[in-house]
Amino acid sequence: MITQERYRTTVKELLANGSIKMAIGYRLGSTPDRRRPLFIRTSEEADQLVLDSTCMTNLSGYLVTEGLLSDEKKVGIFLRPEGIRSINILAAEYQLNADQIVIFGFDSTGRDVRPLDGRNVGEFSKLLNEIKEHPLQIVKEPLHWRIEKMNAKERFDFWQEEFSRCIKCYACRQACPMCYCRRCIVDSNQPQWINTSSHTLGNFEWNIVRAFHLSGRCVQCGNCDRACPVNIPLRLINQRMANEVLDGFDHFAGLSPTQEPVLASFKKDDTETFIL
Amino acid sequence: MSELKFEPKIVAFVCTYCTYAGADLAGTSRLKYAPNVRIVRLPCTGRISPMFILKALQKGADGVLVSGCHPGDCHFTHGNYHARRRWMVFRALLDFTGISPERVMFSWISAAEGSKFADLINSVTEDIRKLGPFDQYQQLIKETESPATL
Amino acid sequence: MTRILFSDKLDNCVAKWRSAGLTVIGPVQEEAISRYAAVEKGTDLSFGTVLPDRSLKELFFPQTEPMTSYTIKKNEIETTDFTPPQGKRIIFGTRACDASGLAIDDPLFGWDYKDEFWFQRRNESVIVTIACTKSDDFCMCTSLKLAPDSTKGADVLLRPIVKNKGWIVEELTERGREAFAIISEYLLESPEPAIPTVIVPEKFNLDTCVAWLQNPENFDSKFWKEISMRCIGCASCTYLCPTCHCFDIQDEGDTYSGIRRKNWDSCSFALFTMHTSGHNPRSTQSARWRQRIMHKFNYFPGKFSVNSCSGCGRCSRQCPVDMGITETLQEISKL
Amino acid sequence: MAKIGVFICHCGENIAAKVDCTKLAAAMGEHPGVAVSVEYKYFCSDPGQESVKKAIRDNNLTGIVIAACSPRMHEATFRKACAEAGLNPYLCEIANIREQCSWVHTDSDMATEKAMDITRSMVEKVKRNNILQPIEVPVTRRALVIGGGIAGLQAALDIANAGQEVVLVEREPSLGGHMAQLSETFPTLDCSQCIMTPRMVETAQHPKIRLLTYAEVESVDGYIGNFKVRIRMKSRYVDMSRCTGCGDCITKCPAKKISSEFDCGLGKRTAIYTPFAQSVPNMPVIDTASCIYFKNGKCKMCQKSCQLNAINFEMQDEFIDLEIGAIVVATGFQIQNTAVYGEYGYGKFPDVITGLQFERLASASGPTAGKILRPSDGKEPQNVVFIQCAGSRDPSKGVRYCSKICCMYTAKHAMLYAHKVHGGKTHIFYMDIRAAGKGYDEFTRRAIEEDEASYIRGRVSKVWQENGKLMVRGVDTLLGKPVTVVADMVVLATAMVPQSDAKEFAKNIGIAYDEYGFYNEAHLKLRPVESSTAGVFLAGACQSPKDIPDSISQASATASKVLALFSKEKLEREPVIAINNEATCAGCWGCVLACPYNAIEKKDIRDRSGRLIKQVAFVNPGLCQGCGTCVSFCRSNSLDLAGFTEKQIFAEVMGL
Repeated sequence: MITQERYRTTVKELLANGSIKMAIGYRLGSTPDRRRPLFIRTSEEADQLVLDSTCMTNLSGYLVTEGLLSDEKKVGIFLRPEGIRSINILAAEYQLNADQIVIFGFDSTGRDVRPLDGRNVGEFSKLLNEIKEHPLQIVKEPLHWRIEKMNAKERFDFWQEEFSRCIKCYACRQACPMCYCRRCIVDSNQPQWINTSSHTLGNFEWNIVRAFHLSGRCVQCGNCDRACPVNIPLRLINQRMANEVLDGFDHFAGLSPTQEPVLASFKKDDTETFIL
Repeated sequence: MSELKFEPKIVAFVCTYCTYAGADLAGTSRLKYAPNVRIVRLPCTGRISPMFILKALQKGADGVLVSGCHPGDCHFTHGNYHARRRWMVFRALLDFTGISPERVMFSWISAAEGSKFADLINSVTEDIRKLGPFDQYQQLIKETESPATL
Repeated sequence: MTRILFSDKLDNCVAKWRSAGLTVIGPVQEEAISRYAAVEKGTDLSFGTVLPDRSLKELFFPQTEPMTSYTIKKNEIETTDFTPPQGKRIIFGTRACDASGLAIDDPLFGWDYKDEFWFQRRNESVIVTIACTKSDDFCMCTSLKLAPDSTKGADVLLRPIVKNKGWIVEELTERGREAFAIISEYLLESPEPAIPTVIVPEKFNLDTCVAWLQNPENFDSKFWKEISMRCIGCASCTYLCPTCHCFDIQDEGDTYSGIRRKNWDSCSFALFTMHTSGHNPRSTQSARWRQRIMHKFNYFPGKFSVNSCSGCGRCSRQCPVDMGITETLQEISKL
Repeated sequence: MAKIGVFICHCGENIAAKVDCTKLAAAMGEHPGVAVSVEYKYFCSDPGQESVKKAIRDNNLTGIVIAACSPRMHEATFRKACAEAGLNPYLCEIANIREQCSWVHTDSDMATEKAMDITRSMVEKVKRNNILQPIEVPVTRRALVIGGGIAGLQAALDIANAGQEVVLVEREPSLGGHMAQLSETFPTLDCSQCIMTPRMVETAQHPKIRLLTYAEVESVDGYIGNFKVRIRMKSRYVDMSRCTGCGDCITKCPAKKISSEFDCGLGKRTAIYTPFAQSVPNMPVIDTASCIYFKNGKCKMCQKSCQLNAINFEMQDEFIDLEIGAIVVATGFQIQNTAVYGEYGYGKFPDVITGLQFERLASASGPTAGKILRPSDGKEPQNVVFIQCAGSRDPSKGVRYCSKICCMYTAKHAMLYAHKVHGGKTHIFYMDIRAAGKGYDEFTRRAIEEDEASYIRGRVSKVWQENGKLMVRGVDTLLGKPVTVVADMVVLATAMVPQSDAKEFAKNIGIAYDEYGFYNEAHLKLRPVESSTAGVFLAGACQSPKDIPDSISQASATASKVLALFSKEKLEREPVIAINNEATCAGCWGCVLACPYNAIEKKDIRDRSGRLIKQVAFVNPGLCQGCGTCVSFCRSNSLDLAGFTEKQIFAEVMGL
């Protein structure tokens, strides 16, 4: 509550003195356990700001809304560490100017919410490096263990079962801050690389290509996983790919606004034990 | 019905400067290898997108081979270094989703390695033959051709 | 006296229907989601949820449907049509909103071209609605002038009796009567009273909303931008909606053979109205959200005299950013 | 509607013996879009080609597939035939059914089946081929040579002598580079100045060469044939149009105790100076850091002494913008700072010097007029120790590579010393003697056999001073024991390293460099004098350590590359290049990073009022080499590669 109140005051001040033209945060949702995105432009709207441990959505995707940043005015945004990493990637991929973003960082343990020090993305580099070096112990869920024990055939069947539910609503893509393409590859039809139909093959192709495009870019904010209306455990794939680029290339997505995209760069001594 | 021997279908994506030339050398040296491979020629391994692999599988490939110049030999100086990273990531992704690395393989074959090319095609064909047809993927394809259920 | 189907006889009924050649479909709780699916036993059915996660629509209008397979030959193109699936089926335990959705879409699929896939399935299906005794924060059938025990689209209406012991059977149509004749041996005359239907509070005044929507001045209201600002443009609302019916025809396959398919499409997508030229008449997400609301409550009723919404609330329930029809119409009511 | 011709070649018996060509032709004839499907014994023969041309004309074919040998054999042949028949040559594809089918398979049925797949997939590809035209890039026939050392001079002269314009930029006040500092050169022991000076003069006087000394390249934009180069002319404070090089100002300059860079600190110069007596141009510059006027605001002795009013203290840096067609980078090297080897005592003991300093001592025009005198007391050293690999081949403190020239120049130094100091004794610590080159091994043998240089195989661990002598402690690995040599002077064969600003400069002009800062060639073996950027060539030691003959050969090679480029008004290039769909490009610039050729630029998209809407990638057709690395990176599928488009490959795979 203290954090929330303090941030309300800060946002009001920054709006009042013209430092920011808008702040993107959270407000109460349609049920007590829901929070919804809030666009704060006035002091009254700032009073609606809610900041608690249930504020999970990574809001950074809203920053690349067409036209939002084109007037070069600053925009504030409430972000967890994953969200801050998203800002770094968006900056590294030239989708926004990091200096235009005023970060209201926060994190939570249990129900406690605490603010993170810093406003500009650069000020969080120490924090992000610490997270890289000491990743939060991800509590392995039963699914993890199940998949680990599977052989290739069983894994294939497992994922096909999961993907068979997909309805291609693209909520995963739309919720993802990294999916900022003007035209998604699935919507590119000359040629149609990915079967648009929502049969299992088309669903598999879609999900695997999205996971590939997110490799080295996903910060595991969980937006896609939460958005999926049919509960496909997308987090597991993205986590797996994040581990792959971390182990393989020491790449921790979103560490700095100048980080080189891992799949557009290389090292001459990259591992190649798998190549015949 | 007589027992039909399973003949694996293998699609190879190769760069024109090294592996394609290596395959030509296998030919000019009259080396013999299994006829199961179909070669798609690209300018560089850097041009080989993961989509190609998925489409080869959709066309019923039981195995896919991707091959290019050895590190340092790339005609385009470092297309193959980029490719190597993509392969490693894509391969891990396929593996995690149940497409065994034994079905999607990567190699470096230079223009001088005609015999390596022939040997590799033989061993890959035999490996895939042992693995059997990629029934699971072909089942997915079959599903797309059947009417909606219920 | 009323006729009652006791739950402990459901297994027998399912077996009976199945042996009579009907596919039995009903709400099923899977590991990840709940939906309507075919079952072999009555015990596979699950009536505990307010509403299955996925709507009934997809059993009549699947997300992807092959229509024609084609092969391009040297001098002609050979085609083979897929025929709509044959076979009677009984859908046991739909919710009133889902069943209403079918009735809402019937005129759409039949007003000029009769969609044989839709009607084949419609004609072969018996819809057994169970009146709701529970609701959640998102239910809004009453706001749409429907009810938790609406008979719209249903062939049979069941009203639960106390302790979940069974249902009072009200046969509504000939098709319903025929289906229940098969299991008549399990229907008992009994005076058990029905549990009262849940009271779903009215969330907005539909007439006010419609009037506002019909006023051409409001087409360009800045309300649309405000209300849809957080919309991310996914299709989860449209794809889970029991009445949204847009589709796209796609040819899929290799370079000389393939299948022409009917796939779900959504007005939420920017691509939905994108012209080849690159021009997009609905270039913003607010224009797309406005279209969805206008379509459901203004254009569709204008053509078919019925709102294209049955109040299931799935759009709001599943929305990744907590939007939905409810909120929008509530806000319109306040204008 | 596609009208494809399929031409199946028997190649005598080479294909027909294994592949059932008749069956193949019949099957292809039934394939949709195929208008003609014929077989013939040798399509590459004249009558074969004629029949292809006739079929193209008679049937108005929209594309052809030649099912025959590898495209590496006859693609060019058949594309030419296409063009002659009026069909765009890029509408021809080759189905390789010889090298990759008939020659390598034994089972005839399976080979035929494979040949069908191969041919069919090429038919599907060619249906989607686009008409492509060779890319024409206009060429500005003016070369820029950066660096006035021996490599730069050679390149400039070769290009200019062929009649093309050259702009030569040298950042020092005079041409010459390192070669001008050398005394004699191996393996002939001819005087460096004697062979260098005429080259410098010839360059300066050449009508086709515009010489810009005391100038630096500020920026390079554009691409092959069309570079826009900005040169900064550093202010000399001497008006070159007035100065005659009389040298009066230099004599009058009161600041005389400035350490001479040219003499590696062994000699002195004035604040207004020419680096050496034979400087070209022979016009001084004022070193503002040492000039009394610039420091204190008083003096102007030079100005007073100058009869021609050539001294101008108000002079400012000037910029020259040039249009350039090709660039030769010959920026040379520097020697490694030997201070990293504290144990050798460089900097601490004045008589521990570098090889380059020894060159100055041995040079007739040097500070000692060619006498070998030690820096500390000006006495002639009687014992000299040379330490080879003082930096090279030393991963721990120095550099991993071999500097290539040190074995030779150390042998030369030993010989020069022996010739100048009779009775003097030389010891050379070495790791290996690398004397590969014409007359090189003979040369080192002479040093040992005739001039009695004593070679000790081993490294030196420490140099210290004792009783006015330098004590050199090393190990003789052949004897397997430590040795200590008493010396009057120690000469270090320091490593050749890139210029300290090499990386920065490379970024500035857009070429790639290695971990050390040496410039990367486009291909180590096949394209050793081209940089990774088209139109930029590399000469001399900026690419890797080189001796004079190697530098000159490479310089001449770059000249021939430049002249080949200048041989036509327009540069014709294969149209297999990447193209971008600007409507869908998200401007993430992953392609810019992935491109090995810096061929992708950022392009502004503006609305009618000029407001910037977005930035998208633009592939420069002059630079793109067509590898396609960017295409498969592009997440939105905005980039594509002509000749190997997504549509073509999709069709090819789907046709299998």
